[in-house]
Amino acid sequence: MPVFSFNDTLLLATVLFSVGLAGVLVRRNMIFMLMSLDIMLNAAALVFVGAGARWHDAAGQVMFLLILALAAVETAVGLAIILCLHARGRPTLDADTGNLLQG
Amino acid sequence: MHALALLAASVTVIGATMVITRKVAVHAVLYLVATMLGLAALLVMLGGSFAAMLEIIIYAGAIMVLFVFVIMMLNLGQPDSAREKEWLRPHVWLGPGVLAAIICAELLYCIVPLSDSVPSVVPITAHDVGLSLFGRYVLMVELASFLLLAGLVAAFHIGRNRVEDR
Amino acid sequence: MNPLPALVLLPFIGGGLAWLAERIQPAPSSPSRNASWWAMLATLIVETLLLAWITFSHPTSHTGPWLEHFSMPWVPTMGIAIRLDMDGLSLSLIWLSLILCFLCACLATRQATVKAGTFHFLFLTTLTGIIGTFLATDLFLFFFFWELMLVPMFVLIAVWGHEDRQRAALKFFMFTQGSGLLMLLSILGLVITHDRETGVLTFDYFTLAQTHLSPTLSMLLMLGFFIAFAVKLPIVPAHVWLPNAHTQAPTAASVLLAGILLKTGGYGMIRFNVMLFPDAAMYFAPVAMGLGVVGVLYGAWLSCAQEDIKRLIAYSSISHMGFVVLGIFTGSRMGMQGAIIQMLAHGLSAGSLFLIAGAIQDRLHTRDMHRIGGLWTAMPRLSATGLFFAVASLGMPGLGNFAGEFLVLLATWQVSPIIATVTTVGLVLAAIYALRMVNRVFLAARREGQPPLKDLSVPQMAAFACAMIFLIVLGLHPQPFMTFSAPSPLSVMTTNSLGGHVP
Amino acid sequence: MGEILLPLLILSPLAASEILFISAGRISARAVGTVACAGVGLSAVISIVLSVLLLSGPATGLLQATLWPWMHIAGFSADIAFMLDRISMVMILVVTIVGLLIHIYAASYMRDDPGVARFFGCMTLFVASMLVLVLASDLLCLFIGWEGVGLCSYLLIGFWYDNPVNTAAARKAFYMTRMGDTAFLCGLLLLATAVGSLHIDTVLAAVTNGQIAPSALNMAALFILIGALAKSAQIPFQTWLPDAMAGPTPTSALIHAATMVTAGVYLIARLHDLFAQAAPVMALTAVLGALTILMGACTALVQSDLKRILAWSTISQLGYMFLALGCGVWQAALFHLMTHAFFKALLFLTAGAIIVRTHHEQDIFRLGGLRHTMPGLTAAFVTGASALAGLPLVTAGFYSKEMILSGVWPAHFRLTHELTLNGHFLWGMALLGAFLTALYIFRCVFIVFFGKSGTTTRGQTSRLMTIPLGCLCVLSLCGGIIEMPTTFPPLHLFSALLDPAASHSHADEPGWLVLAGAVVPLAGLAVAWVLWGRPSPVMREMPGQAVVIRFARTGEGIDMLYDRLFVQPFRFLTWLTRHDILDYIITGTGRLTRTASTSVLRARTDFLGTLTLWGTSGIRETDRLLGQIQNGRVRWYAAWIAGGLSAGLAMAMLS
Repeated sequence: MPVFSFNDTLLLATVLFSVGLAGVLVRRNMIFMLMSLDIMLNAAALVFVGAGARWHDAAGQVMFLLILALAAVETAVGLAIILCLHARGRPTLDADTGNLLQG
Repeated sequence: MHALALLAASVTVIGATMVITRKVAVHAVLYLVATMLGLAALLVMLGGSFAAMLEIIIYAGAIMVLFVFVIMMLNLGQPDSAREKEWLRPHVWLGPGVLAAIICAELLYCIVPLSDSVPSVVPITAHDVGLSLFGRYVLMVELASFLLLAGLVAAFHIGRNRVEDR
Repeated sequence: MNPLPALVLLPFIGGGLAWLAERIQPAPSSPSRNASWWAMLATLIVETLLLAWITFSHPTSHTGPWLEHFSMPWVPTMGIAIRLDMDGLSLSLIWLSLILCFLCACLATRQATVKAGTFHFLFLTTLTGIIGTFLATDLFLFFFFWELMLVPMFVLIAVWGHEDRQRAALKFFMFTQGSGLLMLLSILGLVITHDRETGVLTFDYFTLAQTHLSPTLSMLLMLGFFIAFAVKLPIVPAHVWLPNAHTQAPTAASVLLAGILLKTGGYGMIRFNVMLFPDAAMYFAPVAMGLGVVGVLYGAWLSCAQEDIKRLIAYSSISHMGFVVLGIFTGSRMGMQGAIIQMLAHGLSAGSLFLIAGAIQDRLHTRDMHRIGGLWTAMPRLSATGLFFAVASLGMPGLGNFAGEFLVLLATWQVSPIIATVTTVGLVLAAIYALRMVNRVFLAARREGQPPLKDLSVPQMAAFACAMIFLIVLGLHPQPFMTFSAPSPLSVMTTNSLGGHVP
Repeated sequence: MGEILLPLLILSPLAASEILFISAGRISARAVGTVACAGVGLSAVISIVLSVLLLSGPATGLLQATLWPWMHIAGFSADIAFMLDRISMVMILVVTIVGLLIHIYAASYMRDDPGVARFFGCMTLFVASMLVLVLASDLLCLFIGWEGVGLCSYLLIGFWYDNPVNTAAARKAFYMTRMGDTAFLCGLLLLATAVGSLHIDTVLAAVTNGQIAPSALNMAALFILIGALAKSAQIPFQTWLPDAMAGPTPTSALIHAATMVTAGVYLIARLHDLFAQAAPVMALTAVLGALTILMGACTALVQSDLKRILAWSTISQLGYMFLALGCGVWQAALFHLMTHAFFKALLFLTAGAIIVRTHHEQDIFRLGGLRHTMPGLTAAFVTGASALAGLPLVTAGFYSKEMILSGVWPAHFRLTHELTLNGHFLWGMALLGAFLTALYIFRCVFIVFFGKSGTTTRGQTSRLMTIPLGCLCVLSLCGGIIEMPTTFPPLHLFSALLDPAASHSHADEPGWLVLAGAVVPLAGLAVAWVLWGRPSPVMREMPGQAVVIRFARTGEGIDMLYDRLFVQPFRFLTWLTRHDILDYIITGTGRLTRTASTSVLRARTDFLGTLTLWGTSGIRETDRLLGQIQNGRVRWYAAWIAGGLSAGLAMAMLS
């Protein structure tokens, strides 16, 4: 019996994904949103590696690698935006104030 | 399911929930690092040792450190955590919580029929990953490099504006 | 060089010359030295010589089915060829057109002083269209000339007409054009059925005549043709455009319209209705004869109460054309020949009446019979000619109209005596409107305050005289015309088309 | 020989008329007169030569001349062909000789009229078409003459076209005769379809050998009878002749007395074989003839216009001829036709002379006592009147009327199996007619010539006018002796002349018939003398008060009846429909569709207006709602994305 079956991986990834989602929806502070976003990304990465293991294909890990790159870039840009907002006199980092694109 | 696997899984899940519930940003970041380490352990168990190592080095090492730097730069003090408390009223959790629960239930409902008898997990070594990385997915690597370059430029550009305004 | 295409194209080229002549020598001092008029006259003379050569190069005694033939591929892929065939019927109708054109040239076109060049050009283009219609035996070419005939006439009426010309010209154009399209549908229907049946895509009249059509389809196609010709040869419900077009058209145009354009309808009915769909035509005959009788009576009835001379003559020509329809659809050769004689005679008499009405209008600037009053004392020659042609139009035996009408009545009597007796009532009405006009315009007390009037000059009188002689000869000695202008039976045509044609 | 003379006979008046028409304005009145008289004179000479030629030949001989084929098509053939036999010989003699005399008379009568060339052109054309009518051996060719004569009568009646009354009378004459002609044409059509050709002898041969069905025969005879009745102004069509007096007097003399009106009689006489087979039509002819005699005589009795009296008397004399034709004695009809032509032409010409000399006064009551100023004319008029009345032994009228009366007596008709019409009844009516004729003509004589003198007269009748009158007097006096009634010395030249084959079987006829025929005119003369002739006449003044007389004067009101019954409604209806109804309908529909389309357009726009109103408000509403969703908060967007994800998964789960 393998150590950690594919079924469990999926189960864990779903839980992680929902937790990350909840975090994004609840928290109004941008930093916390970014962190929750990273959790969701990791959940997805987990599934990829699980699938790669399940079907003996290196592609899973290749995809994991790309998700890493993506996460890195996303965090970098996100933080840059946060810093810029903070500098512009938005101390509260409230996601709801930035609503100039209102329809 | 092996005890070690259970342990790692539980560490990951508890870490994740703590991240989204903490009021102080630094605590949240540290919990996030813990979840990632748990995750790395899980990856090793899944046979993706190369992936685990990457997770630890890049994700936990580099990205989380970036987070810490930024949080320190923002100098979030007491009033921020008080505000966070005010924002996290219990009723706030209700809407997104329900939505997340629904999605989790639906996903679970969909996933159960998918997984079937699991053959033995043969670990996929870095050698295989390297071959496929630069075999079939050589183009993806190039694209990834473009992505990184774009991100670099964007970050630099946003950062630079801050100086002029002074 | 085969004379037929020359016959068709000559008027067109002549028209161009006339137009050029007008350009070169614009405002002539007096109409007689009008260069474009001389150009037109020259074209007409050359055309007549050509026609005479064709007529006398074939001994008229034998009624050879097809005197002349000319065929040149035009759109080979569609099977459209410029096929021109001349038989007795088309030859006699072309002679009629030329005689009327000469009459017009001598008597009517002199007054068209403004832009005379274009006037003559349009006049001769209409003539081309007419001659083309009489000769074309390729259905596409026939439709082409059918429409070609229409446009210059529309312009003639619209530009040189009288007070309400735009509306009349438009009405004329709409009626004839609309019905022409129906004919186009029938032509295409015929061609397609033929193509589907024999695999040969051709518009040639002779081969198309052999397609085996189901009765309903042949009736439908025949109706398409019939409606187009019914509008042109005004049959009562579709005659509405004629009186307006005539009253507003300039003299030359209305002579052309009454003299020849109505005959193209009759010619088409003989050639493309009765001979192309013989069984459908016979099946449709009672309805057509009914329409004919209605036309005779309705036209005569209305012309009894008209105050405008041209409108009166227009309605009378509707009545005469009713006889033509009657004759064509009796089915017997006698009826057909009666219809042809009637067409020739009506062309001459109605054309001349219109010329006289035009002459009166040029002198008195009115067409209203009340304001004209008696002209005999002032213009005895004009009035005498008018009297002669009015008497001819009421069907005086010994003149052309009576010969045609008698044959038509005889043929109708053999079909059904009741229709014939009802039609003779039309003769009485004809007498009423003709003499009413004579006693209102010619033989009446001279109206005081009438300007001094100039009577017809000798050359004009000569022109009218030869028209009179033609009518008398047609009335007293129609035999040569009858044998000569019998439409060639279809069966004979097809043998010819297969075995190569008489050179 | 006949081949050339026959066409020449017709050609000479035709040529004369062409010359006159062409040289209308240029030659003098005298030259016009001479050309016309020359033309007709030449034809008179030719006709005499031809008659001599014909009489010298075999009894049933005839001269044929086929000029050219007119119409030869399958099933019908007609050609311009002329023939001269004994019947047409009589007719051409009458036409040409009487015509010549009238032309000579007219040469001086019309000399000072501006349109004299047109007048003589029409007159010579008339003579030519009459000759065509008489000589035609093909019924279609006869029809040419028939209509030609109608046209010339129209032109001549409406000669003085300045007065609209004349032209109206001319048109009326032409319309009435034209109706008869169309009926005649229908008869021709029927015969042509039945027989295939209209040659008179082929038609008669077909009739005798029974090729035509009896019903068709009766119908054809009826059509031809209607044509003849219209042309000869008999009962149903008589109203046009009195109005035709509007034309110049020579016209009335030639056309409305001698030749045209007798064309119908000639036609029926020519086709007597056909009519013999159609018994009902013969009976109809006889009855109509008799009725016309009486009606004409009564109306003439009360007329006050000299020429109208003569017109009505012509109608009644024609009634005699039709009566004779109806009873089958067509020879008597032709004989009466000839004598009637002579004395009626004489009466008309003298009346013309009188009118000219009395400043165009035509009312007999104003004319009185002319015997002193115009003895010659009085003598001529009296001879004419006595010939018309048929005074015994002396005048030609007596012999011809006697022949008719003796012919009518034995006739009897089997109309239906039990109703037979006996000749005696018709004979009685004819006798009464003779009495009335004598009465009205001598009334006219006594009022005009005897009694106190009325108007002043001027001038002297020129010699050119008196010569024709003299000849006509001679002819009307001794024209009749060539045919004696039976009881007199058996001298039957005329009937022998016509068709020697017909044997006369009048032997059983009672002797007193001829006596009655002689006594009746004398009685009429006596009554007329009593009423109007005596110095203190009984009815000298205008007897017009009585309603009956006024009613009778207008020709039994038939003219008014026709006018109100046919002419007024016709004129009103044509006026009503002068604008083409169909034109209105079609252009109307055009206008209708235009208005309909505009109204539909307007309706549509209104409808659309309300529609858009709702639409816009609805849209604005939804727009506002949607606007709220896009409140710019990122988290709300994320929430919506999650909502969408959950909905998608739900779908996946359920399906």
